[in-house]
Amino acid sequence: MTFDEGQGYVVLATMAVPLVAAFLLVLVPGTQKMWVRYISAVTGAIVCGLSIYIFAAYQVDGSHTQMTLRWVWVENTAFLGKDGVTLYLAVDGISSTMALLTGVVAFAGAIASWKIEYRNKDFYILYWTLLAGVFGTFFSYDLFFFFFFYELAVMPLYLLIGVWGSTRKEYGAAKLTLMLVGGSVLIWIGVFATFHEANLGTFDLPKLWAAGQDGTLSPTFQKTFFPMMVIGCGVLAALWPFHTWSPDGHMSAPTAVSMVHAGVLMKLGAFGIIRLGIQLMPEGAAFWMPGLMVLGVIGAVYGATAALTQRDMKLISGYSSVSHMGYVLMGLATMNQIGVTGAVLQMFSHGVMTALVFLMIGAIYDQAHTRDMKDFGGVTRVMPLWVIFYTIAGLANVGLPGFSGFTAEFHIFVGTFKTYPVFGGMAIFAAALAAGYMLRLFAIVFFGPMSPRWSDLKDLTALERLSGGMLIASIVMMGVWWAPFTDRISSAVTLLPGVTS
Amino acid sequence: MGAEQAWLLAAIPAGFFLLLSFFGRPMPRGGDYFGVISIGTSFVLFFFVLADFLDTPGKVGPIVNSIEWSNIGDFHLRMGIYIDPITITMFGVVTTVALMVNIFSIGYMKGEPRYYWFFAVLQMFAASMLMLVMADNLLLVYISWELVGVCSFLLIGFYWEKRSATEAAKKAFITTRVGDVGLLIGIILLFKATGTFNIQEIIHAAEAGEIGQAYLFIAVMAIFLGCMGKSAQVPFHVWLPDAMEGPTPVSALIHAATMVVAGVYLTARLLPVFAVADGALLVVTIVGLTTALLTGFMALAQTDIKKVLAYSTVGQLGFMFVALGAGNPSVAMFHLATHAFFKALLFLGSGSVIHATHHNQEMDKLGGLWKKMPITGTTFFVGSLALAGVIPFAGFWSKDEIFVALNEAWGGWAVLLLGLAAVMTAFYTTRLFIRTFMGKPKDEHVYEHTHESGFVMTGPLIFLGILAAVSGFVVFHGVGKAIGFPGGITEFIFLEHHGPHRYEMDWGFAAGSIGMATVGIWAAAWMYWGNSTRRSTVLAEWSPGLYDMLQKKFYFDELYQAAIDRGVLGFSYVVAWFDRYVVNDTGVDGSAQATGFAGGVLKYLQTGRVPNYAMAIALGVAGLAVAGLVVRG
Amino acid sequence: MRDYTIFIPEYIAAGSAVAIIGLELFMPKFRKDGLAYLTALAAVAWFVAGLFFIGKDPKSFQGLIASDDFTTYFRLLAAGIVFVVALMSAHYMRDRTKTASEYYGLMLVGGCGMVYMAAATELITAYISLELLSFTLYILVGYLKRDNLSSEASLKYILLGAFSSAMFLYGMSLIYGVTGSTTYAGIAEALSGRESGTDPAVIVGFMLILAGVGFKVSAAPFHMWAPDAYEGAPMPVTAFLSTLSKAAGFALILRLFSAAIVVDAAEWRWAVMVLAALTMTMGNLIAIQQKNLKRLIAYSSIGQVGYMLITIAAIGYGDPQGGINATSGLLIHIIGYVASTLLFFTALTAAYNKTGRDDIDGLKGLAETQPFLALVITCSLFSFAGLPFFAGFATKLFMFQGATTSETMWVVGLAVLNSFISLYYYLMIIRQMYLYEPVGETARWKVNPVLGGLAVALVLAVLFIGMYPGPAFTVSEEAAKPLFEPGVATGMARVP
Amino acid sequence: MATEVLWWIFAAAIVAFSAGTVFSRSVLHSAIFLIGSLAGVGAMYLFLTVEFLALVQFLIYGGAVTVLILLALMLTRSDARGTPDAVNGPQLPFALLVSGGLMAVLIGVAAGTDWRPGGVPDSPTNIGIETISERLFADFGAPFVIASALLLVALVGAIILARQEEGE
Amino acid sequence: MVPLENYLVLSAIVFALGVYGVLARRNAVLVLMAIELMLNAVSLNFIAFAAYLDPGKITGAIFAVFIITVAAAEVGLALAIVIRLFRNRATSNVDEAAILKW
Repeated sequence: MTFDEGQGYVVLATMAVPLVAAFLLVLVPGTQKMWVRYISAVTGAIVCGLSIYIFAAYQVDGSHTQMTLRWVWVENTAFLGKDGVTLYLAVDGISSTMALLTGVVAFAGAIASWKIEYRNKDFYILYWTLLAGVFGTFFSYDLFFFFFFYELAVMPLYLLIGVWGSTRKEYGAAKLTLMLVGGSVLIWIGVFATFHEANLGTFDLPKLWAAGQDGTLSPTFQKTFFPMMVIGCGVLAALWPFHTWSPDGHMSAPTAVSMVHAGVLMKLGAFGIIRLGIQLMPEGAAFWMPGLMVLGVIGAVYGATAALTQRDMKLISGYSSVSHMGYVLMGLATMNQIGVTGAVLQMFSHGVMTALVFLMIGAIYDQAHTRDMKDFGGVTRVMPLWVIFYTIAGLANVGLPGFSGFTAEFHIFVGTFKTYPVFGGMAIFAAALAAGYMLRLFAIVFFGPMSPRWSDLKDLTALERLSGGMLIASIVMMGVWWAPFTDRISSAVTLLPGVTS
Repeated sequence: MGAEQAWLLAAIPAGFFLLLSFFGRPMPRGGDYFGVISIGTSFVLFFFVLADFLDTPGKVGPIVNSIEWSNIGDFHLRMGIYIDPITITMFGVVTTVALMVNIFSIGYMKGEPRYYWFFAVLQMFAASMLMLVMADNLLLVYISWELVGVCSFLLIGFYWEKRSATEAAKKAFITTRVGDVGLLIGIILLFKATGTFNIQEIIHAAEAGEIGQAYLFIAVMAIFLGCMGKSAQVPFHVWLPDAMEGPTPVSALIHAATMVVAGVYLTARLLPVFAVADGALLVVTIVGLTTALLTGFMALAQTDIKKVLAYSTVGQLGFMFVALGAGNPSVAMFHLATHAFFKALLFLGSGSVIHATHHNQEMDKLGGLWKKMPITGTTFFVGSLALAGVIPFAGFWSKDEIFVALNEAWGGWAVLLLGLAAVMTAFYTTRLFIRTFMGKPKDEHVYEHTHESGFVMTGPLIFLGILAAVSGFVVFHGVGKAIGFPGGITEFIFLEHHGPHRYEMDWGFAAGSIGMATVGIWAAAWMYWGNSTRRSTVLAEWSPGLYDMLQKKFYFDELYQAAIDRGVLGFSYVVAWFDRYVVNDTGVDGSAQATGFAGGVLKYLQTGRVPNYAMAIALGVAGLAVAGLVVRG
Repeated sequence: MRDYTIFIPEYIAAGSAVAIIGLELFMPKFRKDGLAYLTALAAVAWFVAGLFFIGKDPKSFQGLIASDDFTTYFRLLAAGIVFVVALMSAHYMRDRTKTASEYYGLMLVGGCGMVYMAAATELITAYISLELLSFTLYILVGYLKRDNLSSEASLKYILLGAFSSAMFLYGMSLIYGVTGSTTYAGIAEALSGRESGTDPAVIVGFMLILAGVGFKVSAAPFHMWAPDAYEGAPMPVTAFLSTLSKAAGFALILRLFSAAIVVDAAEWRWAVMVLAALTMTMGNLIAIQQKNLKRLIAYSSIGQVGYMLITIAAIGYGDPQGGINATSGLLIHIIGYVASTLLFFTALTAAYNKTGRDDIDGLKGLAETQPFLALVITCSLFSFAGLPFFAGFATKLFMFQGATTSETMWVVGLAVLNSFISLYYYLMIIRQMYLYEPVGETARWKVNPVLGGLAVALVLAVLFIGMYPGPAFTVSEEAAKPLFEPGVATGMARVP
Repeated sequence: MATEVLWWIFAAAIVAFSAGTVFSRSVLHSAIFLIGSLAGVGAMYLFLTVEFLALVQFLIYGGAVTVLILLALMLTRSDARGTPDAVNGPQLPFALLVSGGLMAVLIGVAAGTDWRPGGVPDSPTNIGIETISERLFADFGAPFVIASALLLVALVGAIILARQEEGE
Repeated sequence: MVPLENYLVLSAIVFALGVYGVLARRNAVLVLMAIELMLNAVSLNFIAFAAYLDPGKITGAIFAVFIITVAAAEVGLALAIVIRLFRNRATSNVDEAAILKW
């Protein structure tokens, strides 16, 4: 028995469990708030466990695509030929890493939302729907379903932010949703064009990838539509200058949504660039990657610079996300093995550390109802654990060795230097700016004399500790021993067309 | 235990860090004994490593032990240790000083809040520093380098309730971080050229001329930038004096003896690469000289004991860089070691004073303390003599070596400049000692309550005092041999690159050194001996402007403040404004509003009147027909 | 060849119509909502009768009316729409009118009109069927005769309808003049027999026909009646208008354009594309500014028409296979669109019966007072917007994919962009329901079980189509095939 | 020759009556002009030798429709004599422009099209009533049936809409 | 004899006049009358084509029959609606029936 057999159902389950949970929650009466929480916690645990399994069971030396599952959906109808639309789920090294990220963040977010009282049933329904979309996108090997899940992941955000958010939530929610959907519009056009141009009558991604490589998708076509795909996905990845939903959206979003959004959803964008950009249109990628590199560098420096003078803690993280996703884009744009691997590492790393940051911000905001740094000071006295957790997240953010941020950024820098030394230098400079804004936050919020106003702040609850502890474990794991990650990622990256070693 | 297991030196304190930080709080006395045990173990292990190293049969060679860390395609990353005499020297210095500081802290930090946390971070610091010096590749160097920086940040900011401590911690971290940008760039540039992070392989590649000159120069300069940041060389020196906000034992450990010498260590480690790059050594020399001179001047006018020592530290690091610039890593390492001992001594001594006087560190309020604190006073006196370069204390020998090496490499002008720095060193050291320990007390109230510290604090002082007094003698062949180094200590240090070389006293230089020390001491004594304040203000009277400038440290801080405020933060405000108003409000919201506005205008086409609607239909028909005739007809 | 059996389903419908009208005439006390259920029953019978025609050999009635899968498709659709709208109307009409039998009867007759529009293979028949449907709609829109808005809407509709059908007729007369025939096959044959299609009469004739059918489906700039009529009409009639009348318009367009004038597609396909672009842009942009829900849906459906028109242009650009692709895309989207629209109006009617408000603000806080309806409305709006899990995603995607040719690529892009704009105003509605507290009474209230059950069924349908579009897509393809079989059309587009 | 002259006279009359219908200030006059125009068109059918349709035209249009229109005019105006009916002021010039343009296009189409490649006969062929009835009942049964439904719908609709309810 | 084009031109003129009437008149009944003019023009077209080009099948004439039928029914229905509006609103001017807009 080969490894693959039977494993596809694990992938399916990982995607389906959140959906089943959402459906179950529909049936639970809204007044049973504790039941809602228990169901969600169990779902989170299952999903997390399954995703860990997927990550662990992925065989580095095995075939590129593992744990496949194929169900024919629609075929041999009208323009659809054989395998027209199939529910084709599988993982490769990149998506197994992303699955792990999603599982951990999903569980952490589910626990972190325990405190929600107001219509928590609806909240969790939307939350699990969103996560099903995220998992689905990571696992989809079919363009139709890729896009399907991509949209599914964006859809619930409006309500999640609009109903449970804070601080200009309507504006933030509307802007975020519209910009993200605006991005997916471009992808959509790209999907049509690709299907038409390939003329294979199938949305099967491997076949389309093959078409992209053997020239069935003509170079002109690829050069025309690559920017569309990349900008479309790039909006979700906070590609400069399409990033402005990030600060505002994160500012408005409730804790768990910020965690999942910054932690996982933004990665969908970068993942899309790999799947629909690099893999689908290698010629276009070769032609346009310098441009992406420039935008990535601008984003990295710009985000870090703008974060330097923000006062709202979430805004700082919002801008720092722009900066860090800028690194991801740079890593992808290097088109060499180390750089692209670094980009995926950074996707994971930024996911967990940002989730941790937002978890921490949420923990204090729930009590203090303000996130303005100037309001705080000396919080360490009352919330030492909070400070430690936040510090770890912050230091990971800064790219401190021993934490995941360094591992990822380091690979990206190395990759970038191979082709674009000047940009690499600028990126490293941006990393130094990160120290600037992070330490500024530490200095203002954690340290200094404490205002008596905050004397009754409570430290992290047990659930928040659990949630944060998982994230910290991931951060440290990748920061200290990154071989499990790089092995998986590079096994997939090696096979990306156009990626040099 | 063999030298291959030297990684245990770092692993043990790291383990204790975890132990203390998780479980230290409820432990009796915050688990401070674990600190001593942890570093003590490392200290003992150091001797095992040393013995194993010396016992290696045949030619004494470096010991390498590495494991594969990660693979990306054909990029194999290995992590491992590399033990050579430089490493072992650093082992000795770090473990010794760290142990002393740990012991000292038990007394000094008693009763402080977060007592356990202090010890925890000290362990982490020791672990990182030890890892730094035994790393066989630049990546690991960088990792430990940053961890050291974080520990420094945590320790400087230990009294986080004080704004000034927080600010100092932030400043230290960010300033060094700026240097680290260079370091990382340099590391990656070297990697790009050689395809490896392994230090020895890089050195071989550089020596084999595989890297272009200009490229190599840029790379090593970038790395040197990191070294300057960490070792607080001008213009990155500003963080070190501020770092004195940390608890004094920390100042002794981190900001005098170990962490700040990481830059020196790394430059020494990579000196063969520097040597290949034309001009790199000259830059190192100039930076070292400038630092030694400028900080010498700055130290002249300081009144805070620890600040004086801080500037002195920066200056002495300058000396070490000068030695490196002269292409002589062994001399630099020698000075590094002696300096570590006597500077740790001085700092701990000042800590003892501060502790005894209830946190008074202004010279203006002290005086005559020798009587009250005989042990502290005596050891401090020894340390001062070593710093001032008085024969036969440790500092004399190492400085003398630097002068010799400098003369060989760059000639007289450099020696003269460095000599001036040495004179000033002697001057401010003497001034510091006289004003603190001699004369009459300037503040009776403080004086009344002063008492000698307990043995847990004076013990380390005595131990370090002995080292400060005698450690210089190892320079003599015979001494080295006597304490167990086959072939003498020089042969040990000068392994590989320079070949066996016997130290010989150059009496000319020695006389010069002695002369400089004497001049400095005499001048200070002339100004500050006795209780007359008339002479002590001679400079301030002669040129208030110059004095002010010295006191304000050549306005470096103000300059930086302005540059950061106006430059970086200003730019950040511009970017934030741009993001808010141009990208967001105009670009994103603007397009949304434009769409909405278009809808708002277009909807008025819908007038509700049938004739208008019919008109639209008719127009549509006519338009289509005409267009059709024109297009197709 | 007069095979009267091919009309059996319509006999059922029309017969039921007469019976229902007669029933009330003779039993004035008969419950008015009972009439609705009778109508629904008739629709079911109609539907079931229609099922027997699936996959039968195509039959023709004197060459004027074809009974093939395409017709059957619209037959079933008409029966389904009538069924849903009748149930939707039950309480609404009971509370607002004195007599309702004509209402239901007209609805059934209108459905027959749609079937004939789909079935007609000849201009006269098509025209008469079109007028049959239009007449019923004129009356239905004005059915609340004491209502100012209703009668105003009706007047506008009939005046403009007559005006545009005059245009349509003039166009037909020109085509007749050129081809000497009114059957689609004859027209196609004559057109392909001509050396060139660039005669002014042909071009202007096409344009006038385009204007006529454009009016029917409310394509800009012939769309202006639609918002007014939608807003003025009784709510179920609005649903009827936006589903049945649109579907019927496209049925006619599809048959006419693919069978008759596709030969000279080069003369009209660009115009269809321009109309499509204009329509979707106008509809979506103006919809942003709407306050009234019916009006908003009117504009939104205008936007949808814009998308659908692309497929018509794509038929002009494609070979027969491309035509089948595009048509089946359009047909599946019609299913999805109809289902979503009916879902929306079912929920809205339920809310309207309770609150009496049909503006967006009236939905404020609906998620608190009636979460089920809020969820249903959200589902329908997400389906309109083309979000996954709902019918709109799959159907719109298939439609656009079917309509994508190298030449129509830019309109498809514009359409996708437009569906993005549309998301904004759908979100506006969702915002009212979910983000705000209800004004006034905040207690929960119960939904009428019939409407509730209908909504559940429609939600399931929308979800089913959205998640497993295969069956619907196969059906659509089967329905599309007869249009492009050799012998029906004499050929495809001349190469321009 | 005589037919031609007569044709031109009738054509002119039709145009004049039609213009009168749409330009006349009085609704009543308009209605009367309309009768003239419709009758003129009926005459044209005679020229085209479709006597049956001419008859239909006279009866249905000249009779029924115009009576209906006059009735409606009476019902919807307070003074039956008809005050001048103001035209749509602001749109007037555009209306002229557009309808003029449309006229130009349609005339261009009429004149510019090669209606039958082989050439158009000079005169119309006589269309007998038998042909019409045969075609209508034998070949166009389907639209005929649908048209009956349509008339029924119109009937029902007109009744329910115009019927006065209690309370009005 | 009178050529076909004459009828067509005449029809075009009458049609355009009808269009003008629809665009320019306020009274709903007059608008209807203008539409009748347009329909007449169309019928004329059809019959002319039938007589000149299609004497055998005379489809155009049949079409005209249907047009006349539909037109008559349409007038009846439309007038009922006009009267309905007049009862509700006391006006039959189309531009005054403009509550529904924007």
